[in-house]
Amino acid sequence: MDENLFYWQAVNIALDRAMEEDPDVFVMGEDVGLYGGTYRATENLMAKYGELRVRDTPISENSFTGLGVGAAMTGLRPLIEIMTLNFALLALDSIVNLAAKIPFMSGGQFPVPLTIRMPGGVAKQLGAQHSQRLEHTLMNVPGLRIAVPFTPQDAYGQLRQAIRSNDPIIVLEHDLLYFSKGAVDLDAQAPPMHRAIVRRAGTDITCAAYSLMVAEALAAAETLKESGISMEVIDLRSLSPIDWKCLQQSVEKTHHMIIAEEDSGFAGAGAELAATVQERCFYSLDAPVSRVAGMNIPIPFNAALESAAIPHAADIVVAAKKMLLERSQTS
Amino acid sequence: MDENLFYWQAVNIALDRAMEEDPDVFVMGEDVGLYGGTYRATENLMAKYGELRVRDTPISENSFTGLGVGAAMTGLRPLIEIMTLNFALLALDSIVNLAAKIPFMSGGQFPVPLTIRMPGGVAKQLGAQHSQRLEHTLMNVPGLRIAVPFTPQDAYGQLRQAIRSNDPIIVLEHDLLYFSKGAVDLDAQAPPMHRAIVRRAGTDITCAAYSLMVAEALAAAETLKESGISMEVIDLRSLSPIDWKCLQQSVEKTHHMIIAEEDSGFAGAGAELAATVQERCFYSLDAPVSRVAGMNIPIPFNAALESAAIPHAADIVVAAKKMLLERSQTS
Amino acid sequence: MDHERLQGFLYDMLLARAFEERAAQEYTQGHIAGFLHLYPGEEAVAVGSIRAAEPSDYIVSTYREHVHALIRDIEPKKIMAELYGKSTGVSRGMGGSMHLFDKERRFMGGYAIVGETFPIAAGIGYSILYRHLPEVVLCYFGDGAVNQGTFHESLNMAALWKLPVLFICENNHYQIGTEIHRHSAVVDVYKRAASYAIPAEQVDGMDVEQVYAHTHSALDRIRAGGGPYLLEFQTYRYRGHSMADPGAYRPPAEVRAFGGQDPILLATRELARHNPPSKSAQASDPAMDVIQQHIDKGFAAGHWQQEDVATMKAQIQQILDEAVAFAQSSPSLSMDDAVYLANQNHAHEVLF
Amino acid sequence: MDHERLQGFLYDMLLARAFEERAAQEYTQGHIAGFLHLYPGEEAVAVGSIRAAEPSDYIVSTYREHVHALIRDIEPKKIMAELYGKSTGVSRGMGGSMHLFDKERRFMGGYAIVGETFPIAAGIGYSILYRHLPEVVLCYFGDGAVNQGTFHESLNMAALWKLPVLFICENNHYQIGTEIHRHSAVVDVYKRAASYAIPAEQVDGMDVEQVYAHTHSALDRIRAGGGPYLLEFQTYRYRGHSMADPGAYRPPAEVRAFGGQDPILLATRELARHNPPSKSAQASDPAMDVIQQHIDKGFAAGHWQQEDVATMKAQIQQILDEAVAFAQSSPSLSMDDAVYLANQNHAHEVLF
Ligand SMILES: Cc1ncc(C[n+]2csc(CCOP(=O)(O)OP(=O)(O)O)c2C)c(N)n1
Ligand SMILES: Cc1ncc(C[n+]2csc(CCOP(=O)(O)OP(=O)(O)O)c2C)c(N)n1
Ligand SMILES: [Mg+2]
Ligand SMILES: [Mg+2]
Repeated sequence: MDENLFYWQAVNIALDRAMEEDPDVFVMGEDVGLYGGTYRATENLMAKYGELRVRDTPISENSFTGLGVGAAMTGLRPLIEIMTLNFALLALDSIVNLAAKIPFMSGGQFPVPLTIRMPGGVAKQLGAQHSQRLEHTLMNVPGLRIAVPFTPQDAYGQLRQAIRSNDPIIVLEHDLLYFSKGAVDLDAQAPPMHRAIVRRAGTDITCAAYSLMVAEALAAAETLKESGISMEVIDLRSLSPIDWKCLQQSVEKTHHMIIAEEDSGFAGAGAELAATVQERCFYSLDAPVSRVAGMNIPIPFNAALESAAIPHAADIVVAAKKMLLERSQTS
Repeated sequence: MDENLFYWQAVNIALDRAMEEDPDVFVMGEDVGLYGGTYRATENLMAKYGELRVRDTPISENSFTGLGVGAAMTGLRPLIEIMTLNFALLALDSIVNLAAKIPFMSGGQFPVPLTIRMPGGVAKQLGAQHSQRLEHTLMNVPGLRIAVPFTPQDAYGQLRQAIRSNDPIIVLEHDLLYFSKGAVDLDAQAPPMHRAIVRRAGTDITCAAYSLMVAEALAAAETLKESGISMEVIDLRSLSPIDWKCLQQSVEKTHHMIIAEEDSGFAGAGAELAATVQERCFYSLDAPVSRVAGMNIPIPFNAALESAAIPHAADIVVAAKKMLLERSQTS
Repeated sequence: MDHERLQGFLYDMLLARAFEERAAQEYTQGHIAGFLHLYPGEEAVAVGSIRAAEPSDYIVSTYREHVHALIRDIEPKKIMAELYGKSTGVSRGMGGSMHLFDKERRFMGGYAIVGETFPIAAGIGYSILYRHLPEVVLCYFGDGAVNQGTFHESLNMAALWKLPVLFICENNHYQIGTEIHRHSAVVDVYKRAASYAIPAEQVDGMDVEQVYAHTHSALDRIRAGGGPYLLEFQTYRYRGHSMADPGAYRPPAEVRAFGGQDPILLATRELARHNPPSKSAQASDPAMDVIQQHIDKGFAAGHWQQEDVATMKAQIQQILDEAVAFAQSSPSLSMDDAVYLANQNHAHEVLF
Repeated sequence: MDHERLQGFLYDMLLARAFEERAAQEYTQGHIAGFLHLYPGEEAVAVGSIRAAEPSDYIVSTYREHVHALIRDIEPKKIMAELYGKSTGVSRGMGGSMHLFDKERRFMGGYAIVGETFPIAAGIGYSILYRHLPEVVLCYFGDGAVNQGTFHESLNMAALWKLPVLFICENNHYQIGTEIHRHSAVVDVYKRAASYAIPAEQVDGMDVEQVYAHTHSALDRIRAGGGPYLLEFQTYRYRGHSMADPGAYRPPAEVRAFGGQDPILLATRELARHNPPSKSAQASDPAMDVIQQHIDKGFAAGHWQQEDVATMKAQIQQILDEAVAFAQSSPSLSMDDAVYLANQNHAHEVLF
């Protein structure tokens, strides 16, 4: 029974259902209540569940995130919304030193069943401070898991899984995805949260991407088809852990791999992807794993430069062609 | 005119000289004044330069780091000490959103000549919260530079260069290096801050490391020699930018590369190193670039497990032998 | 207060209002994108406080800072060009609406992460102290920013070391959609300065003369070595939080008041009746728009005639037309320029 | 106060002191490593406050928390084993001295990043409110922690939502080597609660009976729905900040007082003369060590004889000998166990 929903609606319904099913789930963040959330993701929840379960907060990111950890230690299942990922830098102590470490430091006595949603990414001329990306930082934290839903279906399904999990989980939602639309089966059995999915099969080259960048990869694949190049597109869906097997299978077939990421290339998420794929698939690769990534500068406000500072389908096309051309020249 | 100095003494002298030469340099941090710094690095400076130039702070990491940025915008050259790197998570907004972005966001009007020293790393049973590593996070910030001095000579020379630079620069000093000793020429012309150095030449395999891990790499090289394996050891000295040319030259000679890092392997600094080296040297490599890194768990307090959670010389030896053995089997 | 100063205030406020409304218009027409946080309603705060400062004083502001920049005498066209992202903008198009910087005028930036103005201001204050100069930093922030940890941390340090910082709270009673009594346990912001032994006052921020007078004496006091000071100006924003915000969280009567064409004229009585900006602000005829109130006072005291106001408005209209034309016709930086900019501070050092 | 309770306090304090001195000894002998922050001098705070709480109340503590854990009736041997890093320790050897956790006793952890106790306590308080239970969180922190942003942020939220949290400041006047007047613009910590409309008191933390009484009534008040409360206990640590700290920043007279063998007996007069812990603490014979003072009072009131104290000390000695033996002979976790532990919460989910 599919419904065609906006991404934000999928998030909204996931929250609503989770709260309906489990009285221990509550939502907290700036303007999640009366205002209904910056991207409408928490719309109507306060009216339905009251202020105790849908709590507007002061601008105190580190403390309300830490508050979520404390509440989780007593068995509640807090859903913290950090209004945008840009503000998560302020909450990192609570995320890294509390949420991720307490389960271990306490000798296993205190699981932290906390979910943190963060809208983010490079949107439209929000300036350098509001264009932060944080994947790499979060990935490097043992004890955290990271979901990066691309479709409304995953926005719904992965969020529900995250809330049910006993691990602290970060859900990264791209600003520019909230008003994308897609079919959502609200009762479907979702694949495991951390599984990657082949969004488009191909034989010549693999492109791994996540979140909004999957759209660019799919567009690139379409363009490449015109040049007779068949590109497989993998939607990682999870950045920690990473579904290495899925990547490996693909590379063993295509022998070529590109990683598309919006973040600055230097020490971004793609670094881990490239490093591990070459470790695991070195002898299957016909060319080095290549990253199509953001530039290593703060994001400029100017619209044209902002756009040029992050990758688009055309950049993936160029990289793919270059890689395959080099192969044909060396072989 | 070499002196044999402790690492902390080299830092101390670098600060003293910088302050003597330039009245715009001041030092600020927790217990840097009266107490003389946790690792004695700021000993005697308050007596010599007074409280305005050597300022003890409250426990307010984000704000005194941001204060350093504000002061730097007016042309002072603040040296902020974050007592240990573990507390830097609290100061990341000031580091990432202020220090690193202001020079760019202001259209170039405001350089931020700020230096931040952070002692850190896995020391001796300090527990999970006091064993944080942050290289990956800092590397991913365009606009920041990162020095990782290993020897007392570099602790002196790179710190002096960092203070003189107009860029915001992080100097990571490993807790366990402060009481290591080495010859220091206080008047030597130092190599550029970002240049890597071959600490030991070799022909069979390259090991890139930084900070304390260089010692492990050197010890491993010594052991490997007994098995007839010649390992080149590169001390990166800088994690941003990285001296790719130095690594490339080495790999073109040895065709094998190992990266030794104390941080968790997953999305650590080594990921960027491996990713770029395979991109640049793919056709020179006889085996995938391999990372010898910390485990992906919070650091256990228990001494044996703490030690086992991070790499040592023996692990590098094993990795090197394995890599070379595989080569001889495949070739 | 003398004639010339009052006229100056009027001009400033009219310019401020008109600039913001023009920016809104440019945004609606798709010429400006991104977040756009406008200032209508709060003009008296920026005008009264910045006009009380010396050119050698520093300003540190937030994302709602166009008017602070304007009143600091940064050319309107350079601000408009920044909103357009052009190379002729104050920040060369790299900063945008939320990040205006002007070194020459000691306009030390607009900051978009709430709470960042505190440490930056403390740092500049430290620098002034360091150099024994008779300068002060004016540090702006909203009522919502008060609950960020940096408020607490920075005010403590400012007090401890007697830093010459004037903390200026623009209390418009809202943190986006969250009203002050829902975000702060103590709603009188000035009272929170007592935790740091910082003297503080609550002032009617709808009355430009009061704003000026209180700022002036606070600055004198700080300049004389008295250490930091905090002024809470009770004010109100007539528009939504930003152009993206319809402001639906405010009571219907309030929303209705903004439904019309001219927020200055329409917003007044209804608004003020339902949302008294503060007890002290009520004292100064809350039924009036902040600018209209100043205009009426001037009429009454014979400071100006109807046609003076009309002349000013016409002048301003022309300035804004020119600003927009300038912004539109200006070039953007090239990517090479931007990359150069990101790397220029290495100076002589060549980093590969 | 009744006989039994006073005797209990005495026993608690003697145990606390002896445990810490034994830990110091084990550290000096190389059996314990890492940071070791000891509590001598501050015993009356932990004993008086924790004994006033119900078993259903929660404790959130810092890195200086061995004594909080002991008084919470966690077995000394399980704490000692944790300091040794053994699998029989409260946190199975994974936490160490700074991270004691005991779910059963609602001992919610020691936290080593200054200021973390505030949000954790607020979160547990939120949970209590959520479930409408008559429970309270006791949240400990030092005078230095008050300047961390989280203090400010969390207290505001606690007050705003009336969370059942008792904030307990152990004001020993030092943030490692920085004395309170050099780290805080306002040195009376309790006054800073006014920024959040949280009622607060300053209490002599060297007098266990006062600590108990004030904590008890604060808890009653919170349990009755009064919202958060803050108690500042003025106290003093006799040792350096941690075993790594010689404490050279304190005046020579003070250092001399700690030069001898038995800090309890030697430290007293000199110390208190030169460093009056607080005005109110002075009132309670400052020339006495906190424990000795309690002993003397008990002698005077006939609560106990010299030999009762000796018996207690002997008992405690034996408990500690056993604790050390237990710690020494206990096994460590294997790396497999540790890895399992790091992953156990995935439960049914298999992550490759
Ligand atoms: C740290 C941080 N959290 C959240 C936001 C999103 N945000 C932008 S403005 C704002 C409200 C600020 O309110 P206030 O300080 O009263 O200033 P006003 O907008 O009313 O002038 C919020 C929550 C932000 N920019 N930074
Ligand atoms: C955020 C942070 N900054 C610095 C430190 C280092 N540090 C550990 S304890 C301490 C002093 C804390 O003083 P106080 O809160 O008064 O507690 P006390 O040790 O006196 O009990 C400092 C600076 C830390 N652990 N965390
Ligand atoms: Mg506001
Ligand atoms: Mg203290």
